[in-house]
Amino acid sequence: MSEYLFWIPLLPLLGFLINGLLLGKLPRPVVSAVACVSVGLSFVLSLLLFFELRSLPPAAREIEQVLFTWIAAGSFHVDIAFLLDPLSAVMILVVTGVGFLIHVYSTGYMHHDKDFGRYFAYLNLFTFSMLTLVLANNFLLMFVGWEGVGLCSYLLIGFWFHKKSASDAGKKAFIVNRIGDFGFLLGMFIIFWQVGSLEFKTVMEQAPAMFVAGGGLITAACLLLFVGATGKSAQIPLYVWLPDAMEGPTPVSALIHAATMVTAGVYMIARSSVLYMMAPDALMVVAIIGAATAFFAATIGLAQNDIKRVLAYSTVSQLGYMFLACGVAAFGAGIFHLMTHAFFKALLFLAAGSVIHAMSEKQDMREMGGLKKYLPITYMTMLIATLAIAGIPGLSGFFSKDEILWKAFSSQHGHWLLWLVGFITAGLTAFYMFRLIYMTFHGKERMDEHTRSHIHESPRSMTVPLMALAVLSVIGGYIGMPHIFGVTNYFEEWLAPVVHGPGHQAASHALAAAGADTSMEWALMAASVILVIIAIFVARHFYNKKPEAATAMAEKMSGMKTLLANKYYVDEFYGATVVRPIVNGSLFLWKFVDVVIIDGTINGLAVISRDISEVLRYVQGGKVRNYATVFVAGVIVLVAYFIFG
Amino acid sequence: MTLDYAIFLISAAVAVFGATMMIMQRNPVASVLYLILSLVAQAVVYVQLGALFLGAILIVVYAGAILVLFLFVIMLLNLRSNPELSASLPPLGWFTKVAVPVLMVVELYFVVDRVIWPPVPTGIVGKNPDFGSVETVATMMFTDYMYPLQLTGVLLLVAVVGAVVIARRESAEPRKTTASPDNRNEQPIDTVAG
Amino acid sequence: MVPIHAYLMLAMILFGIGAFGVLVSRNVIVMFMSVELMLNAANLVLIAFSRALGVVDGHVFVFLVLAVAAAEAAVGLAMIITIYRNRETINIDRYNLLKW
Amino acid sequence: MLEMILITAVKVFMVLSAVLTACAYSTYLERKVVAHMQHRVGPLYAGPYGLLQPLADAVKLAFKEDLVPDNVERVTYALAPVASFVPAILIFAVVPFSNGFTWFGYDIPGVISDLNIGVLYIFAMTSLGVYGIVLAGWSSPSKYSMMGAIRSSAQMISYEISYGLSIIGILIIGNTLSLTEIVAQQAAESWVFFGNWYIVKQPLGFLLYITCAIAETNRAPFDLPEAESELVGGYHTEYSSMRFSMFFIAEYAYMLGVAAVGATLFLGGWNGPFLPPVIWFLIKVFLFMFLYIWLRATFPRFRYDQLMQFGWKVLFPLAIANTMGTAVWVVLSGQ
Repeated sequence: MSEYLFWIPLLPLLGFLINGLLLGKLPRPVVSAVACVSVGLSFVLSLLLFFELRSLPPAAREIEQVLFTWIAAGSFHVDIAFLLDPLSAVMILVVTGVGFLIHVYSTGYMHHDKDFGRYFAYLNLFTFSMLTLVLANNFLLMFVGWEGVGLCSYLLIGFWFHKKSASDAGKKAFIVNRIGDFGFLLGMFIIFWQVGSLEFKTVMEQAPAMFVAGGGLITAACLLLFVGATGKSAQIPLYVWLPDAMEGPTPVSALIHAATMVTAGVYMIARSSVLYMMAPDALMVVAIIGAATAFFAATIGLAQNDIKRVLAYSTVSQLGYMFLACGVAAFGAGIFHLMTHAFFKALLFLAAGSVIHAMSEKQDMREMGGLKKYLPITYMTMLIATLAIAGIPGLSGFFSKDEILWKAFSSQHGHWLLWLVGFITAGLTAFYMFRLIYMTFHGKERMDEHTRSHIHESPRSMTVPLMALAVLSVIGGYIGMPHIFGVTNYFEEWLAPVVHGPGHQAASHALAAAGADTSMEWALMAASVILVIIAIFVARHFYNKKPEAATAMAEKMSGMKTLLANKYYVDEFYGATVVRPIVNGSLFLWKFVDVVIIDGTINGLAVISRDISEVLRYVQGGKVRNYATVFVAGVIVLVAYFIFG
Repeated sequence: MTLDYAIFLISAAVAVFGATMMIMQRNPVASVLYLILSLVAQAVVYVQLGALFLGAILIVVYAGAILVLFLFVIMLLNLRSNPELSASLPPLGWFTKVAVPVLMVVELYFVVDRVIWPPVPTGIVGKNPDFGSVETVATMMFTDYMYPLQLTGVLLLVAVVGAVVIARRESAEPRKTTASPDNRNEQPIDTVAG
Repeated sequence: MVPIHAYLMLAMILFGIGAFGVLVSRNVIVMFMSVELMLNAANLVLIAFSRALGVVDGHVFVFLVLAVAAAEAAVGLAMIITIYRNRETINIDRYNLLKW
Repeated sequence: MLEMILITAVKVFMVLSAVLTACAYSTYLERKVVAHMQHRVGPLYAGPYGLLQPLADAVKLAFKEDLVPDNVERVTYALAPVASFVPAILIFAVVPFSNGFTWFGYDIPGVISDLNIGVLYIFAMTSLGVYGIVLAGWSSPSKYSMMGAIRSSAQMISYEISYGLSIIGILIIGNTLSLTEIVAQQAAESWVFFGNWYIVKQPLGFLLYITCAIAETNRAPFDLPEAESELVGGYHTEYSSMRFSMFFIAEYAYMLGVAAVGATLFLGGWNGPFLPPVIWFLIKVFLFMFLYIWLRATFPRFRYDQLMQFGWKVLFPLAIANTMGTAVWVVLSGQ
């Protein structure tokens, strides 16, 4: 079975090749069948491999498949090789599973688009790249996938490239990502420089011997890798591209900008957990950035009116949670949240897509309201997802978020301030999510007559994935229930061989066994639940019961609201501090350095050579015999040199 | 003066005569014939040097193939002796064009004369009767020089393909009226582009 | 007994005549034949040295040179035909396209 | 030394006169055979059975006026008949016609010159044969001559390759280029006197040889250079009198030459039981000549494009295949 590992990424690639090479030649049903079936088969294969992996003893859970040597230059050796271990197994299940549902959803959502084939080709290419990223057994191959998903993200954000905002957003995403990739590359260089290999296993085994724990080099490497992660996973300061990425089709937002690609940074950090464990300072930076992003994005999310933008900032915020988890060395919790988040955030986006679909492509929540009765399935599923993200007990989000909060508080890398930020953010999350629900589905119908007449529940191909994801959002958390419920945390146990160094694992067990802090954990959990419920009721008060109260409130705090609505002017800040100097510098380089100095030199040379040629051209008579004569004369001189010289 | 020397001198004289006449002719066909004469004389020298095989090959390849090809082209293009081709050069050009080869020959003479060369070659029948036979040359060719030989084969293939491609007339192009063979006084059309 | 100098001199003279032909002749075909003559002069040197040194390596080279000369003739004549179609002359001085 | 020169001179004289006589009577043979094949009787009046007809033809041609048209290129015009005649005759210098004689106490080999590269020499001579035709066509101020010459040069270049390749099989098996040795290799070893003839080992090579030889000598059905129904007389349209007869003799000498070579290479040369070697040799050459005439009387002429197609697309691959096959066979059989 394990020899079929490479088929997991290969199948989407085949799908891409078929759809991409026969672009516009295939009828739509075939296109969608190819795309969905390739990813679906990939999912089935992932499941089979997952169970095979599970049947192995925990220490031996590792399937590696070396396809061929990619680069072999001196001591530099990189294979095209795939590694399936508990961590990547979780990731491929999420990628192929959620990916498959989103593919199915897309067949309905994109049905009227004229570039149907191109869309699915991109989507398959993305799936392939993401799977390469996840399954890679070395940093370089991972980087290939990393760049691949970046490319697909660019292509899909700019899918409707005839819209200037879309193509601009695509470029922004690409450029910002490039900044992060630069850091990633540098980090990779440091690792290769020190360890002499890029293979994960080798690096993780050798790192303790090659680096001084807590030393500057390992910290630098980890921080540079983290720069890569901030680019890809939209963390401060490189998060600005993600909200703009909402210009892409909504299923793309669900797949790439919520469920999979943006979590690549988290995955990468979890993958390099051994390195991070050796660099506490880097971990601290990760935790602080994560917490700050979580809070910061959540506050922006409070004041957005575009339904997708709210979700985008929510995604940034939740990613911040994951980094917070990683930063406190709770990598398992981060991955756990990654998974549950993939379920409910994908669901939220897809449901939002369903709403937008129904609303004739309108995204402004101020024009919605009262959609509950038109879109029952969408409403129900979205409500489940919202409850999950808000952290209502019993739903998946609760378990993962609570574990993060608890780890932030209790871990030896944690701090109560980190917990506090996370705690407040949880409240904000519940607030803005329910604001979204109330503004969209409840209250007065604010849309115009024409739009209202077109509102309809989405087709089966879209609602079925919604329901599937809703189920996952509900039950997804039960595999990772905390110890205090008296059950085993299967998820943590599953990931333990990969993301925890042995020492850490022991510490965690010891902590669980001691049971001393149980009361504290219960208390914190209760506090967050209460906060969430309060936040929900506040949201209900402002946006359902008394909308005018919200307006009054907004007027009172108009300064704050403007600040939030304009996203803290971060884009403007970047524009002024980064973009403008670069543009001015480029203009200088263009107008002066290029035009005057370089072109001037070249033109001057051209003028000089033209004038010289004016004279010399008489030598070039075009008469072959003259050339031959000169040639022979040259031979004579040479021979003379050798004889007499 | 031995017989060897006599043979050498005669064939050398014929070779030089043929070569000289070749470049002096107005009529290209006569040039070809004089070149053949020169080549036959050179083949004799080859044979005298023990290169029996190469002497035969020289005749077969040059006289039998390459120069027939030349004649074929000359006939195909119907190239008669043309006064334009023998118009005298301007004095300066004439001087340089004569001086350069003469200088070269003088220089080569220095090379030949000053350097001490290996001992004298023997005549037609050397000590080793197999020298230069097909067998020895072929053995050398197919062992030590296998790679150059194969490359030469590739070169020939490329040349054949190239010749076909170059000389092929585009079918779309209207055929130019070829001058009849009887048209003795054809004036070449001055097509020098301005 | 003929000294090797004699053969070298012969080759030298033939080479000189060939070079002279290339430089002086206006007829492309004669030029071409002069080149062939120069090749043959070189061949003669190779064969003379082969004989003097008692090895047949030179013969192999001569053989290869003959093959190359054949290739050259094929391509060269094809080119001449093509140029003639355009210019309708074999006067080398009228093939002055090289000045562009 | 002097004796050797003398003996060689005598041999040369004898072979030359034999060849010239054979040429003359080949014309007679051709006319007679073709006539009988066409239910005619052929030359009948000059001498018994018209046997003196060649002599009469020669006399007639010799006494005709030697017409030289205006505008010919005089030197090449005069040179052309000689140029076509000489190489054809020179072929016989290396053809072994007998196993040798003993005259006046001298052992005389049955060949004028036993070159150890005899086969290459023959190639060289046959390849020179084209010049006579080309020069004749070129120097005559006539379209027909020109056409004949162009056709001829293309045809001979094309077929010479297959002609050469058809013999390579023998060279591979025999491992020599000397015609004398090749004949010796074909000596009978048992009562099957033709068992060792190369025609047995190289049947395809033999067929290729015949075909290419006919094309090389411009005989029907490959006689396009002088296709009288299209080109009046081909390359010798403008020739008359003795010059014409030179071409005529050259053609037959050439035919005899390739026939003799073919007999030597494929039919065992002078080998054969009972009869003297020279007689065997002559019989075999005669068979070849008869074949020539037979083919001429049987087949219509090829069209020019067919001729080229046939040469390049049929004969050439076959010859290559024959060479390769022989080489493989030799290697596998470990000879």
